[in-house]
Amino acid sequence: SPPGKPTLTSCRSPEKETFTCWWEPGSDGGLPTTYRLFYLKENIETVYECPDYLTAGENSCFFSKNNTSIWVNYNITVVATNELGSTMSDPVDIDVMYIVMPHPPEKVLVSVLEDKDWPFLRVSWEPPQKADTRSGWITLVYEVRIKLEEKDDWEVHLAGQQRVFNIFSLLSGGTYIVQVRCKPDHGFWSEWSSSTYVKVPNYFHRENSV
Amino acid sequence: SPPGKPTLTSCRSPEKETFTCWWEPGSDGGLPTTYRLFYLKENIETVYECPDYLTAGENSCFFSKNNTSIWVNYNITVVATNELGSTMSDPVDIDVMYIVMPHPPEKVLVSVLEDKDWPFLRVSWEPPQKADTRSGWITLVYEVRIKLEEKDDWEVHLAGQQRVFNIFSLLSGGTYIVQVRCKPDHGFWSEWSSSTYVKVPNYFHRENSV
Amino acid sequence: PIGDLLDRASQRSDKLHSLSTTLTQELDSHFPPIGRAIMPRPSMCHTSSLQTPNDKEQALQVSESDLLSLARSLLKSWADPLVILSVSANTLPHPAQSTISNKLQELQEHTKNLGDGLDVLSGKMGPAAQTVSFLPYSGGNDIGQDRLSKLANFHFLLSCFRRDSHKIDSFLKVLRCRAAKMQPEMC
Repeated sequence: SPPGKPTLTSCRSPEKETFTCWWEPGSDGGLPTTYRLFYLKENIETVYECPDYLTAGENSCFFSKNNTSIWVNYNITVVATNELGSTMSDPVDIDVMYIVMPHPPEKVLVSVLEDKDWPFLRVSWEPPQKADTRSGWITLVYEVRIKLEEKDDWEVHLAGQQRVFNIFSLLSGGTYIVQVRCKPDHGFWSEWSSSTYVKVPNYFHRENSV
Repeated sequence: SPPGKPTLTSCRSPEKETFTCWWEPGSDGGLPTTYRLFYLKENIETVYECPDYLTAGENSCFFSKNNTSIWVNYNITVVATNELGSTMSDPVDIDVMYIVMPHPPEKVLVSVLEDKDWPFLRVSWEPPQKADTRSGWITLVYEVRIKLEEKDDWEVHLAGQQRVFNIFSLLSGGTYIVQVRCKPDHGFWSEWSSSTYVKVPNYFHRENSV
Repeated sequence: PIGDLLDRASQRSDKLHSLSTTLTQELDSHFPPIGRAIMPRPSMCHTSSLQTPNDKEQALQVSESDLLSLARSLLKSWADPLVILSVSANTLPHPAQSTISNKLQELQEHTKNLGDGLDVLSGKMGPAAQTVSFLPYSGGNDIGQDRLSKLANFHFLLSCFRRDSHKIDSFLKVLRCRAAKMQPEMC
């Protein structure tokens, strides 16, 4: 039978400069099926085809810088074709300004410092490499989460635009896991960074402190 | 004699949308004395008078939203006048962004938790309602203080930007008072929040707890 | 200092765009799908004639005064349409009508406040920053008679504002980082 209807599942831009769309194939009707992505750009009559089916892997289309415009509507559809016919997905309208989802922050460092002999953690990180925060083209805010290794509940802290965050009130001798994520001013949260482990030294203030 | 020289003591804005200035009268020269506040706005020739002498009480001037601009400097003076003459205060230059004194943190909650059967206090709170911290622009830092009900000395902890703070090493069976305050990066500490009381259960691990 | 003013302006433009996003989400909570079909295309926004950069390379080549001039032109072009939106919000056939109406009030206040700030800023950035392109709104005061066209035209106008407020926010944030050259950690 002709192929089932494919579905455009999502489009994301990691740095407001390029973007990628992914689709879910429908049933292949038992026959070899090919997929092609077409799009219209606001106030341009031409129908364009996906410029790059490879870079982002299977069932995806990658739009490089030269193929990416901001504040311009893209109307995108995917067509599945086999010997017996073609089936179009529902069209999806996107504007890159609304689909920014950065990669996680990088170089997450956690050091144990002391303030009036109370230990605290200084967490520092860098923005994801591809995101050009220096020119201001993208503005990132960050969240830090921390939990004791053996526990399940995370404590989440909003760090604003800073790249350093101090965490106080630590369990003496505890081993903590720290992760950081980021979000553009107007967009989606990244994944959490990989875990960074840190051990807090034992500190005794009062005779029976824990 | 003509009135003594008044002094502009301070100007504060709780949320960068309104602000209030207060002054200290000088000697009144033994005669009925009136006080008027005048101000210039940067690059504007006009001399304005205080829009509202009442809202913020005696010896004060309240600048409502419509009279408050975060874009220009205010040059403010107070003039004391009686039958025999007038005396001007030294002028004060203010920028609303740098006189922010937020309202105290809200919804302060203190719960007694246990870690390996040692109790500790988990204090949590929320930023004052008006402070827009969600966007990551305004960073508030917090301080937590705690003392035993019957004692006078407070123990103060810097909590950085956290909104949760754990306090260990507690007196078995003690009743504690907890308060929280906040400060924006350019600005002044808020008042302490109202007191939250919490009773630590009796736990006898070592007989000589503090 | 200009850096300070640009920081404040970016805070306000950030808030302005976020407000327009929440407003759009309120509207979308009860928006007839058919309405989307009859809605005018984004290219028909009254500000679409203004040539603006459309990617990072283009934006980073625009001079400071031109970026500010673009931001001011876009913002000023919304003074009248926001009044029309605000008036129509009072009779909008939508379950969240009062929330939408209040949010629009807030949007107008923020737009005016940001406009004041950009006027002060342009005064400090030389004559070229003073030029403002005139982008008239010719849509008339009435956004439609029947329920569907009222909702569709309201949504269209708001979607145009949302896009323009994102442009304004992006331009000001690029300006802010250029001004912050002395404080690299700011950007």
